[in-house]
Amino acid sequence: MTSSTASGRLAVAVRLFAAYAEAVGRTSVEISLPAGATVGDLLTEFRRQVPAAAGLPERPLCAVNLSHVLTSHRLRDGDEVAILPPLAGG
Amino acid sequence: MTSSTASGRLAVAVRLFAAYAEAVGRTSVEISLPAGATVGDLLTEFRRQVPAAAGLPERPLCAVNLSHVLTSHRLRDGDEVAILPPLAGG
Amino acid sequence: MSFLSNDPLDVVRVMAEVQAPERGGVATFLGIVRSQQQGREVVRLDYSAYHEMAEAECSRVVAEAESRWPVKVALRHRLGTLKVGDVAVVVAVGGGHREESFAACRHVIEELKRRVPIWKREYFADGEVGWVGAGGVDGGSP
Amino acid sequence: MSFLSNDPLDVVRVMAEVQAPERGGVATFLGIVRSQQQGREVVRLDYSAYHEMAEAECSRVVAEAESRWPVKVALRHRLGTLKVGDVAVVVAVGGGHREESFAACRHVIEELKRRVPIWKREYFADGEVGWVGAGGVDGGSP
Repeated sequence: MTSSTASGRLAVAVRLFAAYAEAVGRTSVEISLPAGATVGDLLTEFRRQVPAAAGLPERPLCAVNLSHVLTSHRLRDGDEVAILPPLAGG
Repeated sequence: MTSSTASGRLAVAVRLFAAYAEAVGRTSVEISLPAGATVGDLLTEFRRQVPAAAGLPERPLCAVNLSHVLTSHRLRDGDEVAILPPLAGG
Repeated sequence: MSFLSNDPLDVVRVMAEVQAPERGGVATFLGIVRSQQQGREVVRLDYSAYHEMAEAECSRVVAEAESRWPVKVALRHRLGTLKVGDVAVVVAVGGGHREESFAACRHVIEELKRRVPIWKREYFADGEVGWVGAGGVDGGSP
Repeated sequence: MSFLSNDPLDVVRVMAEVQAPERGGVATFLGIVRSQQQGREVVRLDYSAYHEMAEAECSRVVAEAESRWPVKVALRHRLGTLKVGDVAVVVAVGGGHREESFAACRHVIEELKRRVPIWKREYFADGEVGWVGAGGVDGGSP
């Protein structure tokens, strides 16, 4: 994971699962964002950099460091962000 | 079981269980009643004939022919009446 | 089929009775002999029943649940001497949806306690023995 | 201890984990692979998960239930390929009183479905394959 706080930016690892991993064709993508970026900002940047992500819903379920978060959640350098397809356990 | 409808009376078998059988010292008593008697009438007559039943509650749980009934239930000749201690299954 | 048994209850078998490919949710309740009753230590219990009526009433409780919800119900109550930790009652309900299975399972155990003529005698660690009772009002039930 | 397993779930063992002399009521829920989904015949399912988060979220769901009710909870979810009739999830709850056991059991299965990142792919008899999804709203959960 690239650490880039010095440059006023942050790097996060985006993880994809199940239907979304299949749609995007990848299970992980590294994304660089300006400091202070939120999960919502990440989603926008992710769609810009990864055209195959266009088919994902506007506001998918997201988790940061293994916990559910809202899209307003502020990211920190090194965070693991997961974009989660509709859950189907049980 | 004595059949006595001809005489305008009816006979029922009273069954006792658990704490009540222990209190009364019997598990079954045959009681003769006037035709048209209810479970309430039976309880009165039962207490009269069986002094050991004095300790039973005023209005115990009763069943006739394997179904719960109210004390207003009218008896028929040959009925099996059970006086049930508080239930404790489960 | 009998709802009452003097032998240890086979929980797995009772649960299997309600499982089927169209039933995705199985809710089960086990009633187990507790070590404490109102703060007193219990050593063992003796369960007894008005057999014929208990069988009939269990049958009615199950039929009512199966007509109220689209489920299959299995019910078994043990009689005789049980020690702490023994399973006294098993209710298993299989349904297409968990809401129904939970609702029916809860209903059956409540109705069993309310309606089925079973009694229990507690043997305490201090040597005392007593019948357990929960009330006993007019003509009672349904 | 792991909440996820690729091996068949041992229901009896999971139930045994929550039994104790002071817990008189054990409520259990089994989620079983159904033969039909929205009227279509299912042949098998593949369950997958975001493992680390699913374990963490299961742990939180269990801890929350155990702090809200005086109960012990055991939870296990299977992953991998399951066929019709296989047990996908087991929730077992042991408590002093059945109200608590039922309430906590119901709560845990609802929260699992709502929060734990597990996905399932259905393989239908007609050859079609599809991901199962129940929604997917903003940032979602708790």
